[in-house]
Amino acid sequence: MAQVSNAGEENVPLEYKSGIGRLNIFGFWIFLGAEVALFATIFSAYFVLEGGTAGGPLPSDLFDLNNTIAMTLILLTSSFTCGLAIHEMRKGNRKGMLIWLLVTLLFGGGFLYMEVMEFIHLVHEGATIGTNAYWSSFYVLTGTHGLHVTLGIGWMILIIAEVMKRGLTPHTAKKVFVSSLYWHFLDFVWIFVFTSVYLLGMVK
Amino acid sequence: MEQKTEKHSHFPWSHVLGFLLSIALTFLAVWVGLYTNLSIQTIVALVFLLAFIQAAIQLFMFMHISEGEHKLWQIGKMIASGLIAIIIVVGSVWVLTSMH
Amino acid sequence: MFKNRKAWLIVISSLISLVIITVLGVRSDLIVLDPKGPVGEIQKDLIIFSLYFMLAIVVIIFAVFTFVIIKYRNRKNFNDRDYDPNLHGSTKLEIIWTLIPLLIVIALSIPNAKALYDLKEAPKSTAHKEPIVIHATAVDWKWIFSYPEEEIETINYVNVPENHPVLFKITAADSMASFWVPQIGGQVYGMPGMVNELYLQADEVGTYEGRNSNFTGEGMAHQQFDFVALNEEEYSSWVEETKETAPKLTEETYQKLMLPDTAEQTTFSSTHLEFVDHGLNSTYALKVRADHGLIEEPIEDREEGSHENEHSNHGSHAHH
Amino acid sequence: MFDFIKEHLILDDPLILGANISIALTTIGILFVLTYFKKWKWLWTEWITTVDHKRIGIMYILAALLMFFRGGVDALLMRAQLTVPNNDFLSSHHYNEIFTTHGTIMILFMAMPFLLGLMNFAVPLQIGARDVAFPFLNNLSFWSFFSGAILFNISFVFGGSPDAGWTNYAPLAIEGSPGPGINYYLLGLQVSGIGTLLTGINFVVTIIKMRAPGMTLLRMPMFTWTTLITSFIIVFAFPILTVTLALMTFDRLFGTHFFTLTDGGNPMLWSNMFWMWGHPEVYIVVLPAFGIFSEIIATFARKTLFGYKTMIVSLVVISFLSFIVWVHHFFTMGGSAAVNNIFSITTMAIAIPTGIKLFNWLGTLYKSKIEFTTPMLWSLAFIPTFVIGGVTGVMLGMAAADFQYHNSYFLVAHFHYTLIAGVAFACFAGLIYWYPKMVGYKMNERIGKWAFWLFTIGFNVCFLPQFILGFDGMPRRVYTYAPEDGWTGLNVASSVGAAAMGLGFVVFVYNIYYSHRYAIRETEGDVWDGRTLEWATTTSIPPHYNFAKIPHVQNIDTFWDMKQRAKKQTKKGQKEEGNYEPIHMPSNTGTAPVMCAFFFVAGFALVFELWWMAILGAVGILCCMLVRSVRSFEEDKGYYVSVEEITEAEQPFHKEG
Ligand code: HEA
Ligand code: HEA
Ligand SMILES: [Cu+2]
Repeated sequence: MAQVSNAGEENVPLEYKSGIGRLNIFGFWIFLGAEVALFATIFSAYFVLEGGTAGGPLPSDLFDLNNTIAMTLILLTSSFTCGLAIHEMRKGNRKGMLIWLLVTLLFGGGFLYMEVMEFIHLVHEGATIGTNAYWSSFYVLTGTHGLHVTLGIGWMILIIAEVMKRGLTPHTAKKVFVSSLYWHFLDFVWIFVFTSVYLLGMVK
Repeated sequence: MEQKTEKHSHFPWSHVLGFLLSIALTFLAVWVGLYTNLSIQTIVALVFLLAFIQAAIQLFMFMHISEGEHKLWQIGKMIASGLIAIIIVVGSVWVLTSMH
Repeated sequence: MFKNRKAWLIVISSLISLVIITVLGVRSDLIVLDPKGPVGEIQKDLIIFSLYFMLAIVVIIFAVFTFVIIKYRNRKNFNDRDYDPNLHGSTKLEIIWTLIPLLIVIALSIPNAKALYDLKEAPKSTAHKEPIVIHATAVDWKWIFSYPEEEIETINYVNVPENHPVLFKITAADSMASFWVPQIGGQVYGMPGMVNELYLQADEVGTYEGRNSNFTGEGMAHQQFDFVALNEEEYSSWVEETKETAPKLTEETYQKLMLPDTAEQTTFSSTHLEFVDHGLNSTYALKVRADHGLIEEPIEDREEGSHENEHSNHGSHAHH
Repeated sequence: MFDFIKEHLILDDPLILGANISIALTTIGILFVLTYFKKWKWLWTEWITTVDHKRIGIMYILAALLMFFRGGVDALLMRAQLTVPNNDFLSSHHYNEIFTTHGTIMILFMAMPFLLGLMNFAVPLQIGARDVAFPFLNNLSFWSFFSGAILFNISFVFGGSPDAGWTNYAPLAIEGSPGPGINYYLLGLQVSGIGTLLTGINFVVTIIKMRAPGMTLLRMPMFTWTTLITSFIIVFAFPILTVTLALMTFDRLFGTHFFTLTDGGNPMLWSNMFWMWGHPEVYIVVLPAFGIFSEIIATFARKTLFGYKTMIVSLVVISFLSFIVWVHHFFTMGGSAAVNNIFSITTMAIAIPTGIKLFNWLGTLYKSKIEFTTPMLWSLAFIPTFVIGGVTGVMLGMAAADFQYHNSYFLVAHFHYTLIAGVAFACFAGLIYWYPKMVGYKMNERIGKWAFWLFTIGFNVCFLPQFILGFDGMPRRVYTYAPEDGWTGLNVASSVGAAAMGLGFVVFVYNIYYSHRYAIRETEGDVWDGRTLEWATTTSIPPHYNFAKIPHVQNIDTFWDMKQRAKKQTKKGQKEEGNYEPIHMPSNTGTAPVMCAFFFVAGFALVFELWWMAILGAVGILCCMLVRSVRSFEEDKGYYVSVEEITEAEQPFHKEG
């Protein structure tokens, strides 16, 4: 709002230049707090229902180490490239930023593709969302994450379009920055999905 | 408001470092989980420790959580979120497994 | 209207009559406060113990409250020396009213913790006697009691010997119910696929009201049973007699009981534990209902065989 | 389609048929009046699409009053049924639907929106801001709350209400309740929950980032503090509810196995997750109430709040503890002694910070100069009554004793003593207190006092006997009892009290009408001799931009402080002439209400598993989001209020000043 005055200092990154920008970025952090609680709740369901595998295939039989590591690395890399995009943005390099964002999108798409393929494979093996409590919570946990990735991709496409049209302004920079926060957060969540679902799923 | 971004405008050191660390931690976790003979409790504790470190890397090196005019609120908020998350997960499991 | 005395009189007299109504309402035989067994006794003692603290707190707060609102009400001859608009706190007082509640909480926690652990075990006074085991199963909307040793099953009433510990193994066939005999002891939930243990003991011969106190749908208000304490001889002869005269419980009869409805008090000389243990099998009643067309979707039997599912009890449902 | 409607419209019950007809007639009546007086455009531009926090606040409060009426009628029906034993006024089925909707509506669609309304109205004014941080989201929040509420409420005439209690425990709510009722519960709460979450985020950002210059954290009014802390609890607790509801929705619609009896599901997980949200929820409603009482007590005691800092510390402690006590709602589920013991201790520990607050209120009254206005009466009545609710809560918190109280009327009495004495009293008090700010005149004090005494005495007559019923073993949620149980006398008393409460509520509402007709209009902003910034606006109803000039804050109780200082300097205070600058304000939004209409469509479709309609709703929602983000391409910057307009709006000041 108007009363949040502009901070005029030169070395302030673009996305923090407007009052609205600062509000939105801060608001987004608060929103991420809510997201943490959301995922934590799904995780709690997952852990509680972990033993409910009766009547269906066991996760340790179906998970494939190489596949999950590949997915993890892809998402990690996309988080990295997304960070590079912000780095370029802060240098004022619009083109560099756009390129890195596109790379991020590509990796994101790749991740989604692998996840969908994995789901198809699992369903073929007889592990569907209705098989038992374990698989229900598996699909809801990974699916919620996947849905977030999908939304993130859609959102970034919109923002890229906007930057192409109007260039880098405090307004667009803020949007890019916020969407990058979102993207890193997806990786943040994935670390825990990877650890508790796949890695420990294979250990047990 | 202090922004420390312009300092490393030439090469994104912190990003590269964070990236490499993340990869290393991921493989370390896989190694601990699948290629050691530790007890299951130790494994669980270790891999979650690694996961939390990696999460912190995301927050500080990628997400610039320590920037902005209210960075303390931001950091406090995320710490509180982590605490709530642990309460939710550990609490639920503890409570529900204690039922006969 | 509210400026004059009369209005205040009305208000105060109604408040006083309220107290009188309530006090009159407190009959001496409020069942929770008139327990007939050691378990209820522990709980009553705890309740009374806490009640003293609470009454003290309430009295103190009411007194201070009345004092301040009468003394500091703005009125014609208000003494301005009593008025200190900038009084913003007092560290000493604040420490006091943090510490005293803290002490009270500690004082309440200790007997509570002790009671919690005591209640998990058989009553101490009769520790030398081997507890009788009775399975209590809630089905919409009736209680089924099985005596595995004696091979007796009763519906909507349970006979126990007086002065003898009874270990109830509580479960349910469908909804989550709560097993409660207020005059004998506090409640615990029964849940399909899970067994909760509850020790109870009656010290006096008599019939006590028991019920399901947890909401389970339309017939819940009527899901009651008689908890009958007999003296030892009467109890033994009841066991003997029932074994001889009561009919056997067939699975067919039992399946009728699985349908949601109330039931009459009945007695059998064999138990349902021979064909199902609801503590392990959470879907038995659902299947029966599906067979009767009461549930739209049939409960699938999985290829691997339903029995395997039932016994691969996952962590939290583990049976003791 | 027609068959579908015929199948689900409930026509066989005279009570509901009557309700059907009266709802239909009222709707037609409202539509007619709007059309006749050509008010549609006004309604759309001034209210539906508004982003003005004050108007959104008022809409919340209106909706909440309506829901209070609905929930209250439910309560009276229940009391009518329970007055005598073996009564057949209501069938078991109806009774079950009614207590379920009563509990759900009172907590989620009455208490929550009432408080959110008061927060919306007062907090930006209290911190000297022009609006909340995200005005668009604020409008969206209101409408998603509203469409959730409507969705929940139509269950009663169309398809049947939920009937598994407001706690909606599995397996009853999954295997035991096949109709659409539970779906209504799940989706109604889901849709309105989104709104609440957004409000939480909005207020955290507003309060942290938009305070007037000089208002440090330790100069914030207490209501602002409680709003801030409540918002944090909302941000952490509501996602839990979102997930919990979603998982059961999946169980019911898509065949998953989270809470089912079959295939490894765990019904206790529902109770666990529900209360992980549910317990913080009761503090979400009571903390703002505490804030309201703090403001009112300080104002009419004419004294600064006692122990301001410890009030804040205790708030923070309560908010943290509220997340680690949830198990006290199911001590009887068979957890180990260790679990029950730990949760008993955390539960009872909440008495300590709450006690600090209580004693601080008493401290505020000490050496004060009390004026018994109606808002003050409600606030004073809160103190002793809430203590009864609180200490009985501590008794419930002792797990070993709770085995005897659980599911009994002792519990029912406890939570009405906290919810009504804590929350409902605060709603009444807050509404009367800020009423002159909202509409420009006070509510009539004499009628207000009648309402107050009827309601509070009725309240005690209704619920005090219920503690004793609990000791006598009367379980909750039973639609009837037998004469032999010996519960008749106290139930009669309780019903008489409920009737008095109903009367009190009616008098309260009548007062709104009466005051609208006859009250003297206020001419300036400070009608109660207030202490905080909302009273510092020059006109009695603040202009839509709130403050022509953002005030500078130098102290707690800023406005009081300003007045004291002004008194010292000159009698009149300095006159601040002109020098206004154009004010930037956000523009209205039509997107949010439309989007929420689609929420409603999607929710309704899911209730009846009408997939085509659900997809339609989802597409609609997505389109609205798209429109919104394309709009923000244009950098919708709102508009400026011109200096002339401001000078005009600030007129009364010049007349008076
Ligand atoms: C606004 C709502 C509200 C509030 C504020 C509270 C406050 C408290 N509640 Fe209550 N509660 C509910 C609403 C609320 N509750 C509802 C709706 C339910 C039932 C839901 C359902 O099942 O449908 C419920 C149920 C409920 C239960 C579950 C019982 C059961 O199901 O068997 C318990 C058990 O521990 C409990 C405890 C407490 C405690 C310890 C407090 C404490 O916060 C109270 C603290 C306050 C005081 C203690 C008074 C002031 C303090 C002093 C004067 C200091 C000195 C005092 C002492 C040292 C004791 N509540
Ligand atoms: C903020 C929350 C709130 C509020 C304000 C109230 C207000 C009231 N509540 Fe309730 N109540 C709950 C929250 C609340 N309640 C909850 C959460 C439950 C648990 C539900 C569950 O078990 O799932 C519950 C349950 C509950 C029960 C227990 C039901 C049972 O277990 O079987 C009872 C019984 O007496 C009751 C009574 C009342 C009464 C008499 C009021 C009174 O204050 C109401 C005052 C009356 C009015 C405001 C009506 C005014 C209107 C008129 C006078 C018009 C009359 C016109 C016609 C009849 C056409 N409530
Ligand atoms: Cu609680």
